[in-house]
Amino acid sequence: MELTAKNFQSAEEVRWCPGCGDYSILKQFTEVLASTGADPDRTVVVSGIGCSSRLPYYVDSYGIHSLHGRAPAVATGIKLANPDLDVWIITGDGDALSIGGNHLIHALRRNLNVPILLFNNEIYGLTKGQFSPTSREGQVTKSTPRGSVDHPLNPLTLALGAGATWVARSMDRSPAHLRDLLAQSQAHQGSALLEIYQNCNVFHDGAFEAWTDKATQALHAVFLEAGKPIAWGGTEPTHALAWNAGQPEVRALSRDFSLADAWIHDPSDRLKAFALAELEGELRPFGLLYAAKRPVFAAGQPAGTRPLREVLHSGRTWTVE
Amino acid sequence: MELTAKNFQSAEEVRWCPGCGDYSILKQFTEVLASTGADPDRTVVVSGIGCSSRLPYYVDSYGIHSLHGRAPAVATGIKLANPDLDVWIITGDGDALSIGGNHLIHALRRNLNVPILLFNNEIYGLTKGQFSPTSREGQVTKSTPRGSVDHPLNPLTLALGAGATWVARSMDRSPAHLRDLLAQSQAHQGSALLEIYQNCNVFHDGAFEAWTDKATQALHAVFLEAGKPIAWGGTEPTHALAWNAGQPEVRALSRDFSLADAWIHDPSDRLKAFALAELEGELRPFGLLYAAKRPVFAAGQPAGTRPLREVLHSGRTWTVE
Amino acid sequence: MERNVVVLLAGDSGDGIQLLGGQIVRAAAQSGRDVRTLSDFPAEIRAPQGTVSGVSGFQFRLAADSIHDPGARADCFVAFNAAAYTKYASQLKPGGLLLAASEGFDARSLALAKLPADADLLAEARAQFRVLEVPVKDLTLGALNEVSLGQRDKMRARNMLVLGILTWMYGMPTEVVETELHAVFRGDETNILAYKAGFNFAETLEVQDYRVALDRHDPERGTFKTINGSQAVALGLAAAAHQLGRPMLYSSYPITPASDILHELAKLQPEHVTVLQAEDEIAAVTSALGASFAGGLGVTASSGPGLSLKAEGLGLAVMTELPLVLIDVQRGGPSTGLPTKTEQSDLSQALHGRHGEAPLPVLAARTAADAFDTVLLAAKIAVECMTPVILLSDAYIAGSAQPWRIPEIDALPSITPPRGTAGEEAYARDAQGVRPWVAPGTPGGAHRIGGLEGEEGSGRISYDPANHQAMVRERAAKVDAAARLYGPLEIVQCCPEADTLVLAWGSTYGAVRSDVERRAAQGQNVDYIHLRHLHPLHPDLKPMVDRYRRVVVIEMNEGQLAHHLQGLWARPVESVCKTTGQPFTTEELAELWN
Amino acid sequence: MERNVVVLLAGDSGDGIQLLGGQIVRAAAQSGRDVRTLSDFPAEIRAPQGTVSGVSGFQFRLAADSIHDPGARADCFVAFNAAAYTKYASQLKPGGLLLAASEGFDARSLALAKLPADADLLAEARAQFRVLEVPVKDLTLGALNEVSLGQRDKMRARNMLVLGILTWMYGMPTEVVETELHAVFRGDETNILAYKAGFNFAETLEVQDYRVALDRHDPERGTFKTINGSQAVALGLAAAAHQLGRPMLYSSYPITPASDILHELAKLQPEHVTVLQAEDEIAAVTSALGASFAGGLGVTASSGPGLSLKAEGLGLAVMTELPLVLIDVQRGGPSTGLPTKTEQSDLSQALHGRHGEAPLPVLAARTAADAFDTVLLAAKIAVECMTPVILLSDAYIAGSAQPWRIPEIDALPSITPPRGTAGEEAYARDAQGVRPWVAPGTPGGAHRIGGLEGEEGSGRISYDPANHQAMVRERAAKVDAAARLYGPLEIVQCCPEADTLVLAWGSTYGAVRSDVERRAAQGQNVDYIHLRHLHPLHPDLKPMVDRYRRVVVIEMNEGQLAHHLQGLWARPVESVCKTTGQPFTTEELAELWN
Ligand SMILES: Cc1ncc(C[n+]2csc(CCOP(=O)(O)OP(=O)(O)O)c2C)c(N)n1
Ligand SMILES: Cc1ncc(C[n+]2csc(CCOP(=O)(O)OP(=O)(O)O)c2C)c(N)n1
Ligand code: SF4
Ligand code: SF4
Ligand SMILES: [Mg+2]
Ligand SMILES: [Mg+2]
Repeated sequence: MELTAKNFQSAEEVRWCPGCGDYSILKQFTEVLASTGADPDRTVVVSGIGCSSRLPYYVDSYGIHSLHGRAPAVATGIKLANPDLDVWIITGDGDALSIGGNHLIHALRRNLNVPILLFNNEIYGLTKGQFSPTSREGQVTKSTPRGSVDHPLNPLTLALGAGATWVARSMDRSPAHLRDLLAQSQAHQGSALLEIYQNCNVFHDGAFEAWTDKATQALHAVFLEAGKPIAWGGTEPTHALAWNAGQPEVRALSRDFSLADAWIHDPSDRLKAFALAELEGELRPFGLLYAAKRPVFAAGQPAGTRPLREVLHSGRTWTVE
Repeated sequence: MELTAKNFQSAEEVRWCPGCGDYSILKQFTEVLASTGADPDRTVVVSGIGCSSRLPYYVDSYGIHSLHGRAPAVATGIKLANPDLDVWIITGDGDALSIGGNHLIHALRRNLNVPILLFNNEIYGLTKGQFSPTSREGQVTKSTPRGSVDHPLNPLTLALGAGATWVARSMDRSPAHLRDLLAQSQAHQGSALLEIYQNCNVFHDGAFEAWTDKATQALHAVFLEAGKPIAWGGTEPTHALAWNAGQPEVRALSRDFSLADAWIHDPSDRLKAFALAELEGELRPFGLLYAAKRPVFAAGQPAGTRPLREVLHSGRTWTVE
Repeated sequence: MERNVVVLLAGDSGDGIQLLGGQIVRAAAQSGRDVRTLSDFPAEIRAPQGTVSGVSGFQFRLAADSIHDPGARADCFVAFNAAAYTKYASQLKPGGLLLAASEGFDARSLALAKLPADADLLAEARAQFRVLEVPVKDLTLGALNEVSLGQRDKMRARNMLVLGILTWMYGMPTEVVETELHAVFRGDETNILAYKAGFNFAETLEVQDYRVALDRHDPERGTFKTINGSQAVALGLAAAAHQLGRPMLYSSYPITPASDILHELAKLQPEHVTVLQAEDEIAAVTSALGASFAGGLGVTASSGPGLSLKAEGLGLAVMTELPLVLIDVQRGGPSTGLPTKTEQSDLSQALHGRHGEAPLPVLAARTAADAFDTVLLAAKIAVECMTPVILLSDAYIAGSAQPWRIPEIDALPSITPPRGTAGEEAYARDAQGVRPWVAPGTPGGAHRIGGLEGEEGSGRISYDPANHQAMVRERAAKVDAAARLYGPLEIVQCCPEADTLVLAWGSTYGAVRSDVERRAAQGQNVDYIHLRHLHPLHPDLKPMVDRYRRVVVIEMNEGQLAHHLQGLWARPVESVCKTTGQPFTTEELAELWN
Repeated sequence: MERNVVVLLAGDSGDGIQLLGGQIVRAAAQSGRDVRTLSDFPAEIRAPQGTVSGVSGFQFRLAADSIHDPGARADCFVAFNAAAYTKYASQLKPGGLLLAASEGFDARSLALAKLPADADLLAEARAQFRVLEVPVKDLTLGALNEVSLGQRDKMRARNMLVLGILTWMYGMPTEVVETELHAVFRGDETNILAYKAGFNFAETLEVQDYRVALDRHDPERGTFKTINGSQAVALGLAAAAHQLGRPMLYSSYPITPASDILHELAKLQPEHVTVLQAEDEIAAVTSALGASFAGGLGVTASSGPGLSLKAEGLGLAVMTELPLVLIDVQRGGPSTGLPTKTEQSDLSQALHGRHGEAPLPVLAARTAADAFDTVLLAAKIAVECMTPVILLSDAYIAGSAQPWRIPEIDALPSITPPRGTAGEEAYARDAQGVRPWVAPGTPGGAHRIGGLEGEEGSGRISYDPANHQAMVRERAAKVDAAARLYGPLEIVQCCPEADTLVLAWGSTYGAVRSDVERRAAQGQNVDYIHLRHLHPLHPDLKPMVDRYRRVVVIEMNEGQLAHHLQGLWARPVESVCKTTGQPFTTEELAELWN
């Protein structure tokens, strides 16, 4: 029997604020579970704590809403005990990057075979609006009434720096794009870090409007496609990136500089992926920045095989008869 | 009175294993304290736990041997309470990158004004020889009798990914180089991550021989100098790096490719620094990979100034007479 | 004449219930009534409008005399909508007054509250309560006829209309309220118009029968404000920093319900105080300790899970003998538990939750206002005894507002750091067992400290067995000696012939006190001591306790203090406890023991 | 004839002292003597050669009858060098035999040990002890004359020369030792030559006077090996995984002295067992819990600081009601403390160190061999009661080797997971209060768990007060019911007319048992129960305890169990304790109470 997104919706009442970007992510997530033929009996959604981390309750599969920041560690244990399970990690910018930063980088470097969906709303939602590691300098929040002084972490450069094998970005407001990346993250063999821009309409509304709003998206959002020039500006692109002496350069498309001259996106190029991830200004890339093959973790840690008798009798023994 | 390195040596008996690389680092450290005119009354050496983290005991200044992995957090508190102190962090590959990874990346992104000396010996020394996050795939240790399966973390790319403003590498066996980098790390305004290759002659002897041994150093160690071509091979360099379409390329120096064609090291170029940091094979860079200016953390977090009376009476009050 | 009245306000979280409650508290306090409150928020950030899970509640008790708790069941219940009624109807006393906003019971509201379309809640209500339907919406819109605002915006003033009605009903001085409203809303008349309309509605027309005139008690003199427990802690810390006259680092990681202290301090910006939102709780406690090493006072706060994470950091503070204040705003546990509910179940962990022999002083605040004083005592002990101190508060204290007389700065307790000149051995104890505080920057004071056992006096690493034994006992003795800084043991209630002693601690104070007073009034001979000092106990406590045949220990957990006291005293105590996430009510206590 | 003898071996950490000790243990055990040991390593990884801080010590007690402790002061002390002598001379009984390696007392050795060049240690020694100087170096080099090795390499066989002397002195069968040596060193004759030279030296020449012939006791039958506590835990876990027949994840972060369990398991590779060196202790416990959620058994181990860091993870295990075994190998605390020393000071934290009401079973192993059984019991309780379990061991147990009879697999206890079919409510308890274990992968079993309070039965999030109260009590009752899996209460020593009961737990077993037996032999009427079950207590314990006027609780901390028992029983117990980082000796206990 084919399952539909409905089959993956649990009976639990969804309790995010009306208008929260999490709704769309949940919807795309259940649709991708359905469309990729996920088996609810073998699907495990692991989260930490946060608004985002409530997601497992709303998905009719196995789920564990664990501890703040610890989802990657919990998922590691699950995968080691049963590598056949399809495990997903759901986390937030606070959960993954503040308290959970250490587990995140270790999951990435080990290449634990799990997609990691990082809902980035640049704020702590559940605890009612303190700044998070991705909050902007100067952002006014409950804990920074005079504006944050912390320099934000960039989840994508951090992931690349930690040795991640799959790094991408999408957003709550582009359902098709998000579904595509979710499916890709699942297909990747290894840790797949997918940052999802998610609007917290209560504590940091409109944070990502420049990239998510139809009106401005064409100007600021660069949708990456492997093998295609990195260009934007509408259905007919107006601008493109050039790879100029090892630095990205924004160029208006013109007779002097056509799409053929533009930087062709190659997700296997780690250094260029880092360059793209570093675009932190108005211009931001979406889609798959980087993907590489590396052995996955669980496979390298097989359970032992020595029979108990042999183990008990290992080493120097003697027998009294 | 001019202080000498001797003045910075405490009376505590040094208890590292004979032959340990830590001895040289300690020596260069006290010499740099002396040569840079450090004030022992205002110098604070903060460490976590590990062989490396024993260093504060041996330095006659203020020091705190704190908790495993937590030195960056302790140092943050010290700097916030008294920004005038010269605080150093001493840490190991386990201390900084395993249990302490989260505090490290947050210190770096905040640009806490502190040099961070990471003694990398690719092993847990103090706990007698388990693998660490920088141990190599296949490395046989007490906890990996069949060889480690974890993919190592690269401290330099991690630091760059976390937004570090100063990233460098040196080694125990090149005293002059190490002293130079120590002095530079101290001079930097912000977090200065200095990775120091340190030989643990008991549990992972010879790990860095390729780069530290006179015989092989010229072949494998690339000493970076700002504004100079990136070249190596002996007093007369035989090889250099080219920056070829945005990728580093090793070239033999020849008539076709002279030093003038080589990649000129520019520590302000973040992307190229990442490219250098990614050299994880036989060829490894030493020296300052990256340096940038960004406001330091403590300065952005001043103590409040509102007098107590005003604070107590803030908000809506009423008076009964 | 009535001596007190309990009122419950409830509506959607968007209805401004808490604001309304806040205004009433200030008006009541300024008019010489005592008042205690209890808030109940939805666990969700923004639950869907009109649903039961989105209901916000605010209970207050107004009284002619001084009172200690917000009361149990309500005399009057103002229900803004059907969901609020559904959630709280059982809290209204039989025969009590239900003041229902008509529009909140229409078909749409029933649907939002997931009730059948034909449910006639008010008809049902009439069977048990006196019901007064007030067309709050119509009255509000009518009052704001002239105002050029959309209907949606006008409706935001509904709560002020209700404020008007209540002000009149409980005979509070309208001048006071109006002055308040002018101050709060500055030029904006909308709310004041609605308020007046409510007041006039009540006076001229409908609610004459429901008026409850409360006597005024003779008000204490001074300058007042309302504070909740979070604000009290923030102010207490500001005062401690001032008294110490050194840097204070408040370092914490957000968690409900402790975060409000962080917000308050970030907002207040008191002198000497630096605020750090750390990357996690471990960084919070260890950075606070770093500040203490550097000669300031490190302070951190958290709730349940955060307390667990700080165990190792606290142990280092014990070993390095540095001052540190940790405030644990307890919530329902274990694990993530019931994050918005109250409980006293972290006591055992506060006493014992560190590896090795790591005793430290543990204090508990009883009310918001008391939290101010207790924080000051905690800081004093931390600094003067060079030790980490845990201060236990809870979600109930954190969230309940009460009027508070702002103290004179001259009257605040002193905080005197121990000697800190150079040349002293790092751990040379003074007569009270306190080591010096030689902060980096002190000329000639260079020394090293850490988590390894230190040699007596010098602090240098030592694995010597006799030294370890001595240091373990000296650290414990130093903590025991903190009791010298306690004030006299306060006996809350005292009957000459009592053979029963009630012991309680923390936020149960109001309810237990009311219960004990009721018992005393009814002739039951019980004495009552409310513990502020959980470790070390007050030196006068044990001799007192020995005089009673029966000791009853009341707390919101499964008997943690009772277990601890038996452990110390090896004598039986009776444990009266519950672990429901809800504070005790006096009614409940009346039934729980005899 | 002597019934037992205590021997202390000490030399530089490079001298192979521990290896020598290990050989003697195996030889003794195979020749029908009982033997108990105590190792003492330097805290440094490699302390400078010849220094006092670099001394490595190994004490053993050989006995004709079965014994329980390694003895207090030594009858014979083999000192390999001046530093060793300096460190341990006071451990040798007055009049005892000092066997001194001549070359270890030369000028160079004195200098390395920071002693004056003119110190004549052996002359001083003669005043108190019988001294036998043995030219160990010369004898070794002489024996290896024919071997083509450098002097340095030859000198590594010094310890085997001493083995030869001791083998002869204590009348152990040389065939057994030689077989051992052949097996250990394979073809390499060097060590065997040195051994034989030592044996011959002793037999033919010098040490006739010092021979102590020990009776043999009737040896137990079976296959044996020597194990220390770390090995015993590893083997116990292997056995538990086998009995459960499901995956086990052993996830831990290195820390002394717990790491040796990690090393053992990584080396042994038992079936079903996956070993993970996690990035920190929090990851260790939470990944173990993840494995348990996935239907395996999560196991983690640590020492002091790591236990503190695991508090939050344990709380989640309590709340999610998943099985988990945490082994805490206690060491000297608080904080980093005395990492290589032993202590029992984590008990209170094991009992209480989690926020909220979070009870869980706590067990303690008494010896290395006992650790094997206790680990199996811990795993059984964790799985059959669906609860985290803490097993307390300590540095002393971890490091002391003893002969152990390898059990038959058929005789191991069963471990039966609770029902786990789909369609059950996630928290529907069975008659014992145990929830089902429906692991991901079970068809139709999808459900969500987490750290928030769950509704009874369904496990869905619930903030309902009555539900919370019920769940708190049900979780506690489930833990209390774990006692059904205990064996009978074992009374170690029993005098018909005793009015004093001794209670102890953990690694004090050997010393306390010897002390109690000595008292009984001297006519003091004391009974003795050694507790394996610290929470819940054995159901038969309290009725037993009620029969005694006097209860003496012995432990290596400041009285943590005593406090807990008083807390539970509200009756006085006497606390006999010390916190020195050193195990009790029988001599010490004799003086500590009466
Ligand atoms: C150990 C611990 N510390 C703190 C908290 C409180 N807490 C819960 S969620 C959260 C931050 C959530 O932020 P984020 O991960 O960005 O999720 P969001 O709510 O924004 O989706 C915090 C601080 C907790 N539950 N546990
Ligand atoms: C919380 C905690 N966990 C574990 C340990 C044990 N421990 C001490 S040092 C160390 C690792 C040291 O490795 P590294 O930082 O590389 O330092 P090195 O000894 O190699 O210089 C560990 C695991 C500890 N002291 N505290
Ligand atoms: S607080 Fe923000 S992130 Fe959380 S549910 Fe509401 S809108 Fe969404
Ligand atoms: S164990 Fe290694 S790192 Fe530690 S002191 Fe010895 S040689 Fe140095
Ligand atoms: Mg967020
Ligand atoms: Mg290391």
